[in-house]
Amino acid sequence: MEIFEIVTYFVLLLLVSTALRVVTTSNVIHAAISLVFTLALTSVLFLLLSTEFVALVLVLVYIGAVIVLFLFGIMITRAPLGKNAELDNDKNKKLGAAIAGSIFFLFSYILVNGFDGQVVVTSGSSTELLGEILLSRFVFPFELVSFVLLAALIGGITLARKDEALIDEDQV
Amino acid sequence: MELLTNGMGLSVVVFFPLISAFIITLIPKAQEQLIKRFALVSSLITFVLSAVLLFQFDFSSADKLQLGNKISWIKSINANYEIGIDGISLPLLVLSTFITVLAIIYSIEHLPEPKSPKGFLALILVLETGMNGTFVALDLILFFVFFEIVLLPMYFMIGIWGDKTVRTVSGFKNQIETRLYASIKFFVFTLFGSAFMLLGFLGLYYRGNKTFSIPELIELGTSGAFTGTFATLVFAVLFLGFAVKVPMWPLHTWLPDAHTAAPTVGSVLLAAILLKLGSYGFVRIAIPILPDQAKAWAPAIAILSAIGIIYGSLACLAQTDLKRLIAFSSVGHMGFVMLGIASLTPIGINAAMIGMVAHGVITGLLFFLSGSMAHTYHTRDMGRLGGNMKLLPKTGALLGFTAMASLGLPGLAGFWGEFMALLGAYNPLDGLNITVFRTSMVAGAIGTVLTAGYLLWMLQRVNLGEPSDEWLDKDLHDADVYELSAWIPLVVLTVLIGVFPKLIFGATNDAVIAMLSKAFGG
Amino acid sequence: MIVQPVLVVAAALFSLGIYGILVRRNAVMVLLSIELILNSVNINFILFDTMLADTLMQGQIFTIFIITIAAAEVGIGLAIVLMLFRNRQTANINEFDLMKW
Amino acid sequence: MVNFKPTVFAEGELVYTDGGILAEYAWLLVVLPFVAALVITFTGKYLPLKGAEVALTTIGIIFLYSAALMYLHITSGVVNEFFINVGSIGVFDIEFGWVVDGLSIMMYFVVGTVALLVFIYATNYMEGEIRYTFFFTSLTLFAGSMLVLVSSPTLIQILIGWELVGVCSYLLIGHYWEKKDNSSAAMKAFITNKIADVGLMIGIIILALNTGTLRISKILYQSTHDYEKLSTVAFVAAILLFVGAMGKSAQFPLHVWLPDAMAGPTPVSALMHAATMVTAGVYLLARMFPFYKAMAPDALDVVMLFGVITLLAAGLIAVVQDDLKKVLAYSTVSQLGYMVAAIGSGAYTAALFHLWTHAFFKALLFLGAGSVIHSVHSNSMLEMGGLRKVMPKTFATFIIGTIALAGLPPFAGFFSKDEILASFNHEGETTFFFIAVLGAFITAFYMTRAVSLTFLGEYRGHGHPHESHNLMTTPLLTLSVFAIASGWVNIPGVYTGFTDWVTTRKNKIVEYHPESFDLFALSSGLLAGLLGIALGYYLYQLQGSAETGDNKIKIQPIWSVLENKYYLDHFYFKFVIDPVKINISKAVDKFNTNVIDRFVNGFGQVASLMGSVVYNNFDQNGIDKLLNMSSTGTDNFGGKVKLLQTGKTQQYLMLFLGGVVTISLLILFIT
Repeated sequence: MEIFEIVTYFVLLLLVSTALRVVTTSNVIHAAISLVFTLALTSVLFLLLSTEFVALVLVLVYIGAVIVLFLFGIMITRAPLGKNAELDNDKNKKLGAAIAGSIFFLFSYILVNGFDGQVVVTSGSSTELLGEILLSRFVFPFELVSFVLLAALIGGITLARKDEALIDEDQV
Repeated sequence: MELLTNGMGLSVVVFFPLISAFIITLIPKAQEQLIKRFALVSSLITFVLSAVLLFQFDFSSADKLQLGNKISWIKSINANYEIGIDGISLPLLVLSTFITVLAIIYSIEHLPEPKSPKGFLALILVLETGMNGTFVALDLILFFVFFEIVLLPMYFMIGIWGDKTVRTVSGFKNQIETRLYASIKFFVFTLFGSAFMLLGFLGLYYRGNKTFSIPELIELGTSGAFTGTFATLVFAVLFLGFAVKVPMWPLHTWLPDAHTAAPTVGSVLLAAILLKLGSYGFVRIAIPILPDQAKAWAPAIAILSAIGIIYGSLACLAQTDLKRLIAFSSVGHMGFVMLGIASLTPIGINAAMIGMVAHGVITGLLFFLSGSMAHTYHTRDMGRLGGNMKLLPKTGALLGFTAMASLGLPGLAGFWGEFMALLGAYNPLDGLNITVFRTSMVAGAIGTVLTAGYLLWMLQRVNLGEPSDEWLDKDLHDADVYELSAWIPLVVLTVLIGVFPKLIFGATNDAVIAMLSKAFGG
Repeated sequence: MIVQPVLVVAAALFSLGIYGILVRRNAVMVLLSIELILNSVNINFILFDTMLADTLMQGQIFTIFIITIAAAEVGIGLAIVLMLFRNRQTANINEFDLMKW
Repeated sequence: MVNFKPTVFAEGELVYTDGGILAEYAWLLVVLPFVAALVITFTGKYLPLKGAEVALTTIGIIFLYSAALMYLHITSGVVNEFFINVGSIGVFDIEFGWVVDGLSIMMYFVVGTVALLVFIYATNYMEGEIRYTFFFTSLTLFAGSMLVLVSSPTLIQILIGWELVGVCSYLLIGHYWEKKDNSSAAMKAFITNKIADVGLMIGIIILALNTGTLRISKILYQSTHDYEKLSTVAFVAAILLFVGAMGKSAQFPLHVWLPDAMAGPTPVSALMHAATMVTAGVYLLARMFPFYKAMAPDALDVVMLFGVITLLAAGLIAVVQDDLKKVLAYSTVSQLGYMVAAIGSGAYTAALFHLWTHAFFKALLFLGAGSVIHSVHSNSMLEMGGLRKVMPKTFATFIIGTIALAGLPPFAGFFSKDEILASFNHEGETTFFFIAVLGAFITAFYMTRAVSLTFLGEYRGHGHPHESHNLMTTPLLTLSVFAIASGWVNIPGVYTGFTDWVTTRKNKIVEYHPESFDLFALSSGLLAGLLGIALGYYLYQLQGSAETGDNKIKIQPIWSVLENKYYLDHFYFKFVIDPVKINISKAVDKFNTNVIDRFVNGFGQVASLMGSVVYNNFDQNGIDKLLNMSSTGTDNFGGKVKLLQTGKTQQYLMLFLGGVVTISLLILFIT
């Protein structure tokens, strides 16, 4: 067993445990922080698979932007910081766990059976190629996505914006 | 001009009203003025276009189908979008677009209750599509479609905007609202006829080389493709379908009810154009395709027409309801038309053609007037009316004029139809029973006296005399500018056709002669 | 490198996301769980891309798009949550039951 | 320069001219009145004389034009006809046009002259009356329609003019339509004429179809050249045409409308009885005379029979009338009987000559009667009397008219009546001759009676009569000149210009022309006239007074029969009009609603009954029950299922995923 593989398994283990923490912790902030770790570990995994560009994007977009958004969201919605027993819906817990477990079982079963003995051979950096493809073959979806983002931006602003009158009332 | 002659022009004349009706439905209900203006403009455009076609039409070959086209429509049954006009359909087509314009002009200020210009005007335009389409269709299926399209708007017009009074109907225990009874009777009666007609069309289709094309079927029919019991049956069902629409005695009873109940514009269009669909069907389809059968049935048609003339006139004498009287007069006048058709001679059928146009113009005007009067007086009971000349001088004068035209005064349009029909009936096609036709002719001539009788009596009861006290303190409005502008053109047309019948004969004569010589040889 | 463990981890991430969606009361937490699901999908895409050595690198490109869309989704989602919160003074999705019969 | 000089033609034995430009523009005669009527209708109310000036101008032009034509005709004999095709139908050409020949020019002149004088008269007579403008519109139309009729070169135009005249008479007779009697009289006139028109119409149809043309001159040509197709139907056609003529020219038994037509204003009566309308029938017979003579001599006998019956029957009724206008009306009917009988006897010129003179003196009499009525405000002669003192001009002219009508020389009526009697005598119709003489006697008698009751004796009325305005007396004076002198244009042996005028036609007229006076006819006619006058004068002046005169001749039951006009109106109303108008039409209407409609409704009922059977038994208890059950089931089930609808998204998702997982597991491990 090479060091590379040990690192990989370690990363995977950490990945699962941080993810588990995301959905089980009763502290909102902890959940968010755990997600940061999950993503960071995913990014590491991507690096291990030698897709450094995507890994970087993940870090930049997710950790840099999305998580910040989440934290803002958490704060604005005045979620109780610190431990909160009411964060989970206890009635759903068992059934949810069962379903989630079944899905996990289902997926793992199929995937493990389907990819028995397959290996990945990493082939070094491919960022340059990726850039070329992205801006040639996939340039149209790329542009399209930028519009989606713009729309989301405008939509988000519109939705979240407070009415002027309401602001005044709040201040009073 | 190329566009006009290759069928496009005709198609536009037919479908432009339909498109306009559709656009009207898109205009918000609140914008009544816009709706009215739009409907008027689109009907005017249609009319102008039909007038343009009139100039495009080559009168020197009026016996040929012109300005038409043939496009494959429903391939699986070999039904084509085949259209075209000749001298027979041209006057009726122009009449149809013309009357529609007038109907819309009248409707601008005189909508029947419940006022809803959107629906009403859209229905008129849909109706126009049906009418124009029937006159240009040269394919049996197309013809049938247009023939039936006409029913629906008229049904709604009578059913929604019709007379709301409640009346008893013989044979029924409960009292019924007039408009409901009339609209259902109209719809079911005509549908009954046209259902049989469709059967006839299908019969022709299967016997006649699987074609619905009228010109092709005429070729087949005149070369003797349809004979025997089959042909008799087909003619019988075609007769049923067209005779209901004309209407011929004894299939006429939907007419008085429908006319009485219909709103003014509805009865105008009904009288002016819809009735012509039936008689047009005889001339365009039944006779040329099945000439031998037509010959066999002609005496029966003549007798029924003669009965219709006398019967309609006598029934008129018994009426106390103004609109009902005029409705029954239609039975009589269409009797003359059918008598002319039954003679199967150029004279008779030309008489029928001019009779159709004249009846459309004159009876249309009569219904305009009586409808307007019913609206002003809130009654159609002639016992209560009287002294109309004093109360509404303009309407009264026009009513007098129109009644004179209707009773067949020479020099006005109505005369030619009556006189020429009698002329045709005196000497019918060779081989027809002369006694029957001459008897019918005498009956028709007596009918003209009765016609004069009931119309003059109507004038005496409605127009003349001193007005009764109940009207004296009422504020009655004489014809306004909208009404006059809808009526005066009809008056002018009545005089023009009366003085110069070539307006109609010029178009029809060649076509009728060609049709008959093809059907009966020589 | 054997692919099976990675795939299992991705499946686990997915299931955990589902669990989070089903169990969490706070709407923000639900959105958080959705990110987990997206992430598991990303892992799969990258893995298969590398494994198949796709010349067009469609796996990576898809991942990039997913990340972008996810960012958009989060933006909108949070905005919606914010609106809801503003109107109802809570982010508890159990209380958003307007569609009840 | 316009060339008025006509070209001379010779066709067979006839030599005539084409009339030149005057004939070419003769259509103006027909068209002008209609234009004028339009102008009056739309501008009349705003004109200073309320439209009368337009009417007068028009009729003045027509008079001048007809006079010019007359002059041209007298000097050089005009025969021409013009056609305008207004449409072809089958092989038939429908043509309008105008004919300029002796007969029509004579009629133009009569219509023009009488109409002009009547119009002048009417401007004053109708002053202040209701619908003054409309009156002149209709009067102009009336004259115009008559011109359409007499100018007609085709049968179809004759029919058109024929009915237009009828309509105009309807408008004029019913002028005071506020009263029901008047509108009824108008209706009666129209319908009676319409009945007769049926005859004319069918007659025209028969002629047209058997000759293949509507042109009169062609038909006449064919009939004088033994056209075979025509000979078989000639009698029927001739009789039918005569039926039409009977209606317009008020021959027994279709004369009933004419006396009732007195409901109209007096100028109308004058115009109608003198120049227009009633002369139409005679004109038609005259126009078709060659046809009658050549193809249907038997029909001529029928014509004569009816003419003679009419002249006697109407004359007798005139004796018992108290209404001045009705006396004149029946007198007209009687005189028309003379004309028709004359045609029937084959005396074409005599009939037209009588038409010519009668037009003038009857117009004179009517206008005189109108003058009297205008001043007395009553039609009844019982309320008149002694008017000779207050109305000298009217009296003088009325006397002239009376003498002309009674047939004393040298007044107009003498010559024309004498010519008729002479032709009866010549044809050997002895019975009819004597009846005609008797008619002359009766005519003289009732006219004397009328004059006595009106002008002689003492005034019996209540108002203050006065002489009429100059506008009314001037036409009277003018007409008296005609009433005296119009007979001098055809004095046998002296000057027979009239014969030449009216026989100058495209088709040759074959008839008897008296070369000199028939002394037997002349003396018996003159004697009858003198006797009539003498008897009248004796009964109403010498023996008694105007008041008591009637009692002497009241012989029952003849008097009652005459007063009730032979019960003809009763008969028509009881056996024809009322049954049709009330019983038959009601029966038809009942038949319509109770039989046909019931049948139709019965269909509807049967359909609805079947429908209800199907509906109640099969549909409601069968299919519908099933359907209803399924719907209640659904309802119950839904009521339970809806509880799942908690609105909680997580729960939905849970259920959804649970389902997905279950199904996936099942697929994975069971299949």
